[in-house]
Amino acid sequence: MDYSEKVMDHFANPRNSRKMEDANGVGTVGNPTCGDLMTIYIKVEDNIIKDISFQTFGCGAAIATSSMITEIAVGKTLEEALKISRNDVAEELDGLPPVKMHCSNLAADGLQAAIENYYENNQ
Amino acid sequence: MYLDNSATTQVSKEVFEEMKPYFREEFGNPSTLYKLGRESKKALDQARQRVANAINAKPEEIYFTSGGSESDNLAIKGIVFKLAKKGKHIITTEIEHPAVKRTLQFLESLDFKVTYLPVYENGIIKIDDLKEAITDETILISVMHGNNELGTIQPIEEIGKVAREKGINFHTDAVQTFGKIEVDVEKLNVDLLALSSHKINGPKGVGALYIKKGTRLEPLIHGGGQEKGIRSGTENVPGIVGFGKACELAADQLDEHYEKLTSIRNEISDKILNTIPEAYLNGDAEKRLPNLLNFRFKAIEGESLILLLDAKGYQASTGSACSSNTLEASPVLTALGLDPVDVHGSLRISLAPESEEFDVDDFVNTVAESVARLREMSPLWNQ
Amino acid sequence: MYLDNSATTQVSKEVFEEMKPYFREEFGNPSTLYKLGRESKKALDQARQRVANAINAKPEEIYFTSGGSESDNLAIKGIVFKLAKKGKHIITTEIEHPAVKRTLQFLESLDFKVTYLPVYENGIIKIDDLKEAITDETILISVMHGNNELGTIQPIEEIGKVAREKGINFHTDAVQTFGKIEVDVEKLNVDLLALSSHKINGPKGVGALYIKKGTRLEPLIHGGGQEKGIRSGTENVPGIVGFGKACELAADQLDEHYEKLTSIRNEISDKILNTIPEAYLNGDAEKRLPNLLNFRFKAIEGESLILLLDAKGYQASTGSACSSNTLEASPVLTALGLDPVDVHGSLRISLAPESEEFDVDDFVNTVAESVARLREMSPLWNQ
Ligand SMILES: Cc1ncc(COP(=O)(O)O)c(C=O)c1O
Ligand SMILES: Cc1ncc(COP(=O)(O)O)c(C=O)c1O
Ligand code: FES
Ligand code: FES
Repeated sequence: MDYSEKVMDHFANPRNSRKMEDANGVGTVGNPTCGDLMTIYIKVEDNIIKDISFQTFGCGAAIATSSMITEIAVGKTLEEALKISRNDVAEELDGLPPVKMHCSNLAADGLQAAIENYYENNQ
Repeated sequence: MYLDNSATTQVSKEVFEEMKPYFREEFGNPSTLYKLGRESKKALDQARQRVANAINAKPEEIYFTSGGSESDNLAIKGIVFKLAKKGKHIITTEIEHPAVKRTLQFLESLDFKVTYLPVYENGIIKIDDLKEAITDETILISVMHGNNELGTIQPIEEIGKVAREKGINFHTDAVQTFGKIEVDVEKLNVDLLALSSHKINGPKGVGALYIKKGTRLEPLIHGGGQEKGIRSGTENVPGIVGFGKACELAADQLDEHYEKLTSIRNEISDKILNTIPEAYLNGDAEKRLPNLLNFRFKAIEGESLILLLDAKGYQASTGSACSSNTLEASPVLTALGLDPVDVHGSLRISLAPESEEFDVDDFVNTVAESVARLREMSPLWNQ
Repeated sequence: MYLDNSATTQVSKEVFEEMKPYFREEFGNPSTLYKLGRESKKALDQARQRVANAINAKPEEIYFTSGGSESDNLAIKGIVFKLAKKGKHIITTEIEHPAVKRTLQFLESLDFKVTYLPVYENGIIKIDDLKEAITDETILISVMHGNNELGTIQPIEEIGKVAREKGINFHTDAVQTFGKIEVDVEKLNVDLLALSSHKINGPKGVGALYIKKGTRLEPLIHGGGQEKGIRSGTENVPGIVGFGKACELAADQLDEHYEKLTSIRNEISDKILNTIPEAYLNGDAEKRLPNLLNFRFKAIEGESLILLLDAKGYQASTGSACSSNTLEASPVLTALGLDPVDVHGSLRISLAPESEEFDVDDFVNTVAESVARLREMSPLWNQ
């Protein structure tokens, strides 16, 4: 797999990889049967993502995209965060091999699921 | 440290030296009449003799091809196109290499019937299943000798006996076993046997098919009539010369290598299984190649493990879907009845005789650390 | 002096140097994930680009094979197994290389119908014959670009136009033309085009098939899915790298070599036809490769001529039956309508760009003397 240096950096030194005990939004996407499962934890204050972390079972691209999306999303409002697309994630990583594009989907979907979970918790 | 010798090997120095003159000096076409051509022809004959010696065959039973995949295709399609009128049933296993499996799937699309024998959790077929599967329509049995992912070894001798009794052609893919354990076509009772050069420190792009005298095949590549009409195309003389040399070396050193490899393999296996929690060996622990181990680690994904190991200087492989271009998990591991999640957490390491020099403890520690790191990140690891 | 470059060529120094690192240093399997494997993958990509450039194709239209014969077999069987339900008729010529001819004969045994277009005395087909041969059942036209025995060149562009109009797949075997004259897949209007490395100073055991985007084929070698599933088997990385380099060199030097070769060829041809009585050129004098000449000399037999020339240091070939393993006279020369006796008296010489340094007069004298000597012994020579 020809991963960019940035992908390899985020894979080898993942940012914000931990379980968050006091998250107020948690989203899990993927299917371990297919080799991927991703949980995104967010802590929202005043409509802003104050803290974000992930846990991922998956390939190098899945781990790198999880790590990257936490960097992109932190400090954003929920509205802004919902607009992060898979292409944004891939672009920030200087691209992904074509077969791995779906892994960046996973990250964007995971964040969305976490935000939806936050909305559900705080209706 | 290269630990992926089941994928391919380095050409050995002796092999490369032997090949060299055939690129620019002895470059003649073996089919030509003059001296330059006759020298190439002689080189082919010598290589053929060396391959034959290594598997206890006669030189006229060795047919050179472009590799293991072509040999498998030639064996299977060759028999089937010759015997289609006699019957349309073929028996194989659930864990064949794609060169066999996809060939049979193609034949299914032409209305052949294929029985896939189960391999159970140890990765080995049962002779009774084979006996039950045979019908009057069966024209071919194709069962691999050693599996490329698991390293497990099938009971080829016994299968061969059953095939002989019933008068059914029997092909085995010995690409992974050749050079690792004894491969003797007489003892194995086979009619066809596939070999590949680049798995035994020979060059890529060369292989051979053993065809027992009297077995008739339709060619896969028709043309100028080389290889007694069974495999046309100008012969890859330097490649064949290199393959011949690699066979000679492999045969000469077989016992010595077997001892060495088995002892390192066992050391690695014991240490990994003892050091790492929830680590398991895939495939039978005894009936296996001396150079191949396949582990599974709970709650982690193989591609990321491979990448971490590569960063530490260890090259290995995995059966995880995420590591393949098709994003399909290893059908071989799936055939063992493993939980799909576990299939993704597999690690295959395959040793070469040179591997003896490497530091087993450092390797085991690196695997242990890498597995631990990935488990920390994994939502599936709750310990 | 080696004058049999249509049979095979010497690997050039630059090509061999480029291949060397891929035997022992960069020996990775291109399908693997770690750096060693990715380097091999890159080398394949570069070679693919070079082959594509040389024939004005896109790199994704180049599929590597083990040689010209495999490429021809893949093209023909690939189309036919895919389209058998659409029709069962194929059109070709009387003078195809055995890699095409025997493949079609095999298909005839499976109930396909094949029309063999005549080539007349100049060795070239007529477009009107082609047009007449096409039926609603026609699924493939296979006409070689340059003939390996005669050197004659077929009107591929025009054939391609007819094929396009009728929506029929069109394959050409460009093994002999590539590197000698322009081979541009766009201009030639072809869907499939076969190449071989060892005819252009590349290594033996490598070739390629150009497959125009959108053309669908059944693989010939099924397996691990290499070459986008069209040609499985671990890639012959050093061979492919060498082939890529050879393509680059051939393309760069095409015009220069064309000039040189044509002028030596014409000199040899004029001198032989003027010096030796009852000597004739086989095949069209104009529409021919710059490096190939095929003569016939009344009342002598080719194998003996070849042996005499070899003793004087000139390696060449003949279409005489006595020189072939099957004792069958050249079907290509027979297709020209030659008297069978004349077919036995043929001499093919094929030049390489290096040939320029050789002494044409000495060669012509040697041929003249040898022919004279054999005629003295011949009961057929009454002059
Ligand atoms: C068991 C087995 N069969 C066949 C093959 C195919 O051989 P090759 O790569 O030479 O085509 C391989 C290796 O890829 C293999 O491991
Ligand atoms: C016109 C033609 N086609 C096909 C081939 C076969 O190529 P290869 O020898 O690479 O299989 C040859 C040469 O042998 C040839 O001259
Ligand atoms: S998680 Fe399977 S390909 Fe990325
Ligand atoms: S004369 Fe001897 S083989 Fe033809």
